[in-house]
Amino acid sequence: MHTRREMLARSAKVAGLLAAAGFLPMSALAAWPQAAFDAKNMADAVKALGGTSAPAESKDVTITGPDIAENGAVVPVGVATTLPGVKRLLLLVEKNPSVLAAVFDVTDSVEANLNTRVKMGQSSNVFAVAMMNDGKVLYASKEIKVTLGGCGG
Amino acid sequence: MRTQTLIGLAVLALCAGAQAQKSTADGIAEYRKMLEDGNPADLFEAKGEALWKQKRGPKNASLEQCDLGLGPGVVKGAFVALPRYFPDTQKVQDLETRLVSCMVMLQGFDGAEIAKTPFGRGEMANVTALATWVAAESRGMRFNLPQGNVAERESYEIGKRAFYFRGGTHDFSCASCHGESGKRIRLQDLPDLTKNPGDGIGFAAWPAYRVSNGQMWSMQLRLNDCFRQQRFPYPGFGSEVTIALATYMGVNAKGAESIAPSIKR
Amino acid sequence: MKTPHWLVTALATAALLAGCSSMPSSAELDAKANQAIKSSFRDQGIAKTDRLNQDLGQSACSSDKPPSDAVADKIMAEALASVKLPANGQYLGDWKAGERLAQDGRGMTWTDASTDPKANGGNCYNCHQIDKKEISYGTIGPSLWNYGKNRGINDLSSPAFAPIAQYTWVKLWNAKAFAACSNMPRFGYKGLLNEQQLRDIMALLLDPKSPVNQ
Amino acid sequence: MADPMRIRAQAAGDKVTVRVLMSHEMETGQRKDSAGKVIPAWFIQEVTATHNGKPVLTAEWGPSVAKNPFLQFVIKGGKAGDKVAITWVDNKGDKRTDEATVS
Repeated sequence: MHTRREMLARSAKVAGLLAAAGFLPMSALAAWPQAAFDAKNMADAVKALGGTSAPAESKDVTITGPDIAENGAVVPVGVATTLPGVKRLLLLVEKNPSVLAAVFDVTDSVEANLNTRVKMGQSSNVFAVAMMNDGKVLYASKEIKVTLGGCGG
Repeated sequence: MRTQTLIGLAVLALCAGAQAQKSTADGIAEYRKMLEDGNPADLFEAKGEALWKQKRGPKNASLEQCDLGLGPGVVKGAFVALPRYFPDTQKVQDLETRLVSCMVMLQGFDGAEIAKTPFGRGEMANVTALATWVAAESRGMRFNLPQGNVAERESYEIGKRAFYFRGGTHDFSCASCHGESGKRIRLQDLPDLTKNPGDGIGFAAWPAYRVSNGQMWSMQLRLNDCFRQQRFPYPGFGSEVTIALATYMGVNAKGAESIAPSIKR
Repeated sequence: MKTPHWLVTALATAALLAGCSSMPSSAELDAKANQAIKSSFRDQGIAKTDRLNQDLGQSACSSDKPPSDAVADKIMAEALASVKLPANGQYLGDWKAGERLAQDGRGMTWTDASTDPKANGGNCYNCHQIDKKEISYGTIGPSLWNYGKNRGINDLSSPAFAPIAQYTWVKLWNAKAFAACSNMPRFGYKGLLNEQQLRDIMALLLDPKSPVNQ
Repeated sequence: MADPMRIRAQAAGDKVTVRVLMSHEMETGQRKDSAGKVIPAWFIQEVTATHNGKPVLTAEWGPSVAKNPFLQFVIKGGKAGDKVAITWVDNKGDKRTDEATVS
């Protein structure tokens, strides 16, 4: 009997081998993409997730979030696109130690419109990225200011 | 031509200044609005409801017969009439100390042990979750604390004196920050707690989920941290000053609509 | 203040008539409140219960009514006398260090390890606007933007400098010197900030090179 | 064991808006405790959603998703009475599944 951790490690290895052999199926991402979360910038994160083209800014991708966050511990952000053929949506915080915050593998059964909340250590650009089925990588960015709180904050 | 450009730039700069001012307040308001939908306090509310109904403690009983002031088992409306005097304990009690009394009387827990437990741990975390649920059951109702009993009126008067009591290294009292309307600390608006500060503001907003540390804060913890920031020594859980301050704020908030549990910075 | 005897008698009678449910007198409530405060707190870390022992400046400012003029004058005179002016008349330090202190709200709570001023911040932005670039500022105290400039200090040799510098130093050292019940902590008098830290904050406010005076 | 999630799933037309709150520390691994020891990372790594048993969304998260995470998404072609289930798995291998009925 394998523990889940071993299973994950194993499937990661398998996925790696499959990828090397050019046989990477969608479901291989059941293993957590460590390299993408270790990436220090958007381009590297996208590359680690199998993106082959450089990210290009696009009006067809929307990032939602407040201009100012009263507290960086919880910052509501969203990524959306109206374009068809979306494979994956990402949210990244430029100045966080781990730039990549979240990856969403979407299917045709859900809208390419996702909202969550991230932590921000300081004021920073936040990126919403859409990785398309045709290999294009499109993004939008927004600066979110993080303010200091009262008293000891 | 040159002068005109300069004037134009100056006007632009002025506008930018005015806009920056406005957008700070607007930006913060927008941020708060975005967080309202999906308040993690919901998680604690659900946990509190389950705890209320669950048979627990040495006596393996639920809290469903707990009297929060409106009779055994009556939860709706109880929160907006607390603190109040309870004949069985012969004390003015706030929501949390009353919940502990019920946990002692009905479930057989050790009340002194719970009172000693740090916030967020063990049974104290359960008290907070229970308080969150009980408060939520009165959402939308208006505060109307009873003041018919001498002990309740005395509690108010002691609370008022404690509110203005200056001490500590920084000479702060509660009134230093909460004695005037229209002030803020950093960007946070400070409710004037010497009167009804308005619906869902001040006393009518706690328990609240604190975004800054991801914790659920009850009124006892709210007061505890106020005293910490006041540079005071440590107030005991359910101590007379904390109850009296709650009575003072609660009576002052008469007519204010409760939005608890809310979400705060 | 003298209360007529007949009024005292009338009040006492009214209280008696109200019977068992009558409220204690205001003085009795004061005593009960003090007792409640004593019994409600305990030592925790560096925050000991002796912090509840009030001096005159605290006790006289502990109600919704201000103290009498005589008491206020006494508090202000004692506060003024308590001030230690800086060594060698050196009022200004480094405004950059001053800005860091102004941003820092830490110190002296039961979660802080040390009472050494070096562990403390000045808390300034909690209550004051200072450098306009910082949008997260409080409004309990007045705006200090252009503090030196507005007072005519364009360079340090200007005749306006000496009196303004001294006033500001006194205000920071013991704010009660100018307002008996000031909301501002007594930074020097209570040992919250040391002389060098005060100089740095002085520089933030008064140095013509400080961003506050641009 | 982890506390239950709160899932709200509301239908409007043929779309279902799903809002999920999960009870989780989401510890980054970057913070130190009062003794100066690093608090180990502990966060949700994978979230999956199903609609009437059919997988519709998979998310991989890093430690910079906020504590007690919130997730909102919209299912196409849903209606009241449908079932929406959410499962999360964290980096310690803990997991939790909760289900809600679309209203």
